Amino acid sequence: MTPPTLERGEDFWVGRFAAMGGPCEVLLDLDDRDEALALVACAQDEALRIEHKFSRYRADNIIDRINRAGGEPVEVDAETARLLDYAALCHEMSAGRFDITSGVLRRVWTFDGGARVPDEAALRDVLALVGWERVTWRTPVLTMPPGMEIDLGGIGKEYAVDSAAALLARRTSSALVVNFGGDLYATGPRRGGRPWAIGVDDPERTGQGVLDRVDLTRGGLATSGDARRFVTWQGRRLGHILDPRTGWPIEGAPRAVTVIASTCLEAGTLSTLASLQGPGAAEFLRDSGVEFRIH
Amino acid sequence: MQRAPRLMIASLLGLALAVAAMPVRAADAPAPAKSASAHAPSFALPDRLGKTVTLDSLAGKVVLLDFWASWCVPCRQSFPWMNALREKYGAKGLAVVAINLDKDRAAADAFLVKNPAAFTVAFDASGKTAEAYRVAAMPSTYVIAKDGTILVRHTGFDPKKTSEVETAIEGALKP
Amino acid sequence: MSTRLRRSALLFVLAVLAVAGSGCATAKVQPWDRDLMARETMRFAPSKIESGTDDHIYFSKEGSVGGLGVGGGGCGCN
Amino acid sequence: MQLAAPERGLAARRRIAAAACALIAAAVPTAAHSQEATGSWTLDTSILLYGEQDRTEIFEPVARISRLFSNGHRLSGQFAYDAITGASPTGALPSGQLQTTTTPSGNTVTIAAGAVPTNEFQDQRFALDGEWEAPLARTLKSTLGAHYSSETDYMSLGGSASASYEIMDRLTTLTAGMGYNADKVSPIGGTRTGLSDGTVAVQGLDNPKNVTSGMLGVSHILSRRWLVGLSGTLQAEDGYLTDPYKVVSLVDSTTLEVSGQLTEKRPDKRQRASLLFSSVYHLNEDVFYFSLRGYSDDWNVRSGTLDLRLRHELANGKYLQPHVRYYSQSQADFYVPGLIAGQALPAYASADYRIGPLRTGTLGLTYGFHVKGMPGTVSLRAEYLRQWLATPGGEGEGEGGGGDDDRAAGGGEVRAGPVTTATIDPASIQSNMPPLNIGSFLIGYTVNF
Repeated sequence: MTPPTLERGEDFWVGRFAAMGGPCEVLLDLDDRDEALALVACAQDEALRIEHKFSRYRADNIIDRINRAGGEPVEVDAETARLLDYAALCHEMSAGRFDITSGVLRRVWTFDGGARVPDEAALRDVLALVGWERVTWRTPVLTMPPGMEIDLGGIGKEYAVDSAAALLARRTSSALVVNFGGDLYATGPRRGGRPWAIGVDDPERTGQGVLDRVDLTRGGLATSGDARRFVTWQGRRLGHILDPRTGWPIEGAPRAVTVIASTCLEAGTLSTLASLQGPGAAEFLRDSGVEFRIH
Repeated sequence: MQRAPRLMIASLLGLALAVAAMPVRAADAPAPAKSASAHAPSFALPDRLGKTVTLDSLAGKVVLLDFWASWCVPCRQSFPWMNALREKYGAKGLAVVAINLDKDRAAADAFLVKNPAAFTVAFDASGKTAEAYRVAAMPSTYVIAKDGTILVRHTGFDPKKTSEVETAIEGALKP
Repeated sequence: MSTRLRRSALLFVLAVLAVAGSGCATAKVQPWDRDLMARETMRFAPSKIESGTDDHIYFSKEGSVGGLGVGGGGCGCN
Repeated sequence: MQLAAPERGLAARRRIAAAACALIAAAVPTAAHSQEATGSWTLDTSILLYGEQDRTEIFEPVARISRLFSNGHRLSGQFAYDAITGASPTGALPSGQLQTTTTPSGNTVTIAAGAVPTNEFQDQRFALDGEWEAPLARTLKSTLGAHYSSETDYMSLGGSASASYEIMDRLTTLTAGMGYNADKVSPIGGTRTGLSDGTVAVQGLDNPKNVTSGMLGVSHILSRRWLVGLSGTLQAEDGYLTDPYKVVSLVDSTTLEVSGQLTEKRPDKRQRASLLFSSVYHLNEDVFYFSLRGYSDDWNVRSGTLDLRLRHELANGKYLQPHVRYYSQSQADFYVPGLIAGQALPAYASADYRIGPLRTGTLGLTYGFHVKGMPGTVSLRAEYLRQWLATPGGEGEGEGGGGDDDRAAGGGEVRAGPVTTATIDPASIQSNMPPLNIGSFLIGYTVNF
């Protein structure tokens, strides 16, 4: 595990490390270098712990045991149970649009900017393995029909942000921001009551341009969007956000939906649910009374 | 105007006596729930996720049942303790259920943001469940054995007196 | 103690016992019905500093004493 | 296949927020939260600006800090500083032509309302108070208090102890308390003998004044919205109770002119009793406060006080609180506006209007609000007090008050009437003190942290 790097910002420290499949940052509104380094290391440990435990790419974690159970019941630990409870709630509230079993659809879709779309038969076979309602979930035991797979990607990263932020907040009273690949949480305003200035990335030119700026004193911020993951078919641009009931991308979903809420997980869920509304995303967010940006 | 003060005092005493004359009903002292055989009254209440929590659905588990409200100061102090209990005994078959008795749900939600509850929270604005359990003070904590009998009934919250509840839980958890 | 004072003191004690005896005069107020009573405003003198200031003003401008508490400061203002 | 409509709006967001919060809380056993909840501090500060028309002005900042410990103990400390300037009435009658009116009791001498003689003075007062609340049992709580205050001519050292016991399922609370103050009065210019011309003064004398007080109270929760309470206090004062600077005018029986003055003299004991009925009623959001107090003492001062407040809640934490208070007091036995020169002197005499037939009316309004970005609540309170003396038999404003406009100029209203030099009954001399207008402005700031 490569140790995190530490850089001095204007009057705060920025710790960087790689995790969750992307760049991770922790901003710390304090002056002591050693304390900053210790806190960043703690955030890195938590990020890697959650990544190793819930990533579907690893062969030795709970997700892998569930996906290879072949229909046998699997007893899960308390943390996994809580995440599954949360996923169940999101599935129920989105009337099936938010579904952690929809990961298998990637077997037939590749969003590389090309023009390939799955044929009818292939899609029907994969759709037979999608649907949280097919799963029997009586905490703490999960029983899933063979061939189905769950993927906590839609929740895991935001959960890791909140969890790491909460751990650090217990060890320092200084304000800090935990940012894993754009999903972030600020524990409080910087010294003197100044907010943290958050730049919202331009989905078209990731890394090159900042499209918007959000001043955040406390709370979570998350963005969902398709940046470069889309296909063009019959002249239509189809983002990578799929409707698990039809297996097809949701038409007219915004390029990027950024939501600000009381936790990063809440912001992430709301931005995902909004994107799943396609063109209705803005109205959905307005109704729920959260601060948001749509590009 | 000499008479005014005497008049004032007389009317004051009259008022006090009037209050006293109101129908006097002996306060029904809470029935002692200490008797081991008392069976825990059942309930069916919504939890934070909108699902219904019932005592029967917890059959086979030892239940720590707590009654609380957002405006009750000792209740806030008991939340970290209940979090710890769930963490320590959750896997061993303890279910922690905290029944909120706030009349205003928003007040309860605001409380839960500041005082995270890593256990099941159910809502009973009518107070019927509390009445069934003869709750005499806030908070009140009950340890209910696997067969539904009330083992311990503890009123108020004193950080120094939590061991009594914990030993009851450990005893009840033994197979 | 002058007779007048003894008489009013006696009357007072009677009054206190009467109120205490009344106990739960109306419907019983359950512990979970205490949400309003728990509010800061539901006290005879919600702000100690304000009632202290008022006691001081009226003690120095009038000839009476007697509020909710005992003790407190004397001053050369009366 | 038409997809069911997903949940949306504020309710949906609340469910997600609650679920997310529960999930995170469970992940991180939050010792931080429990630690922050116990040690809670409260800071209460206020500044009083108090002014009487043509008389005393007081500037009084007060700060009170209190800490609630996890074991339920609460420790509080309060510091107050008073800067007092202005003039206090000496009690002497205004000089000027006498004027007579006839009343059923024979001739009455009413002294024209010239400018009331006052003493110019300046004073500073420091006051320290401590209080310690300790729960002895679940329904028994004790409170110990200590007080020290000092000003140029007065020192006060006192303590108090009280206990409150909850019965009837904690619906009824019985409170009992005791207080004792050992004060010292050290008059500027020495202690002058009472009812004398004031020339003989004993220097450097610290006259003791001991105050023992007892309180018994009961409060009862009648309903979810209604709290009532009855509280009685008995107070015994012993020692130097005279006001060292107040005098009583001497009226010449022939010329009916103010011909001199004597220092006042009050008894050295005072037994005082009061009974206070209080009621607090919670409407939907507003709270109505009502209190009625009866008082009597063995100087024959009797009084009744009515106090009404309504705390009206406005949007986001703001509130308005109008306040009305009426106080009516009968005069002490030995209260005399003036004495007839040459006649036998009574045992005690004082012309201090504050133990006279006094009325006080108070109108006040408080506005409380939060300042954006700053924790705590700010309150601004403006109150207008009006004090007047009720003449025996006649109610309402002082006889010769003659309205505010011309009062300050000393031109009291003069009524014609036969002037006789028959024996004048001392009791027929009335003070003609004009109504006193008092304004007070209190700025308060309270914060928990």
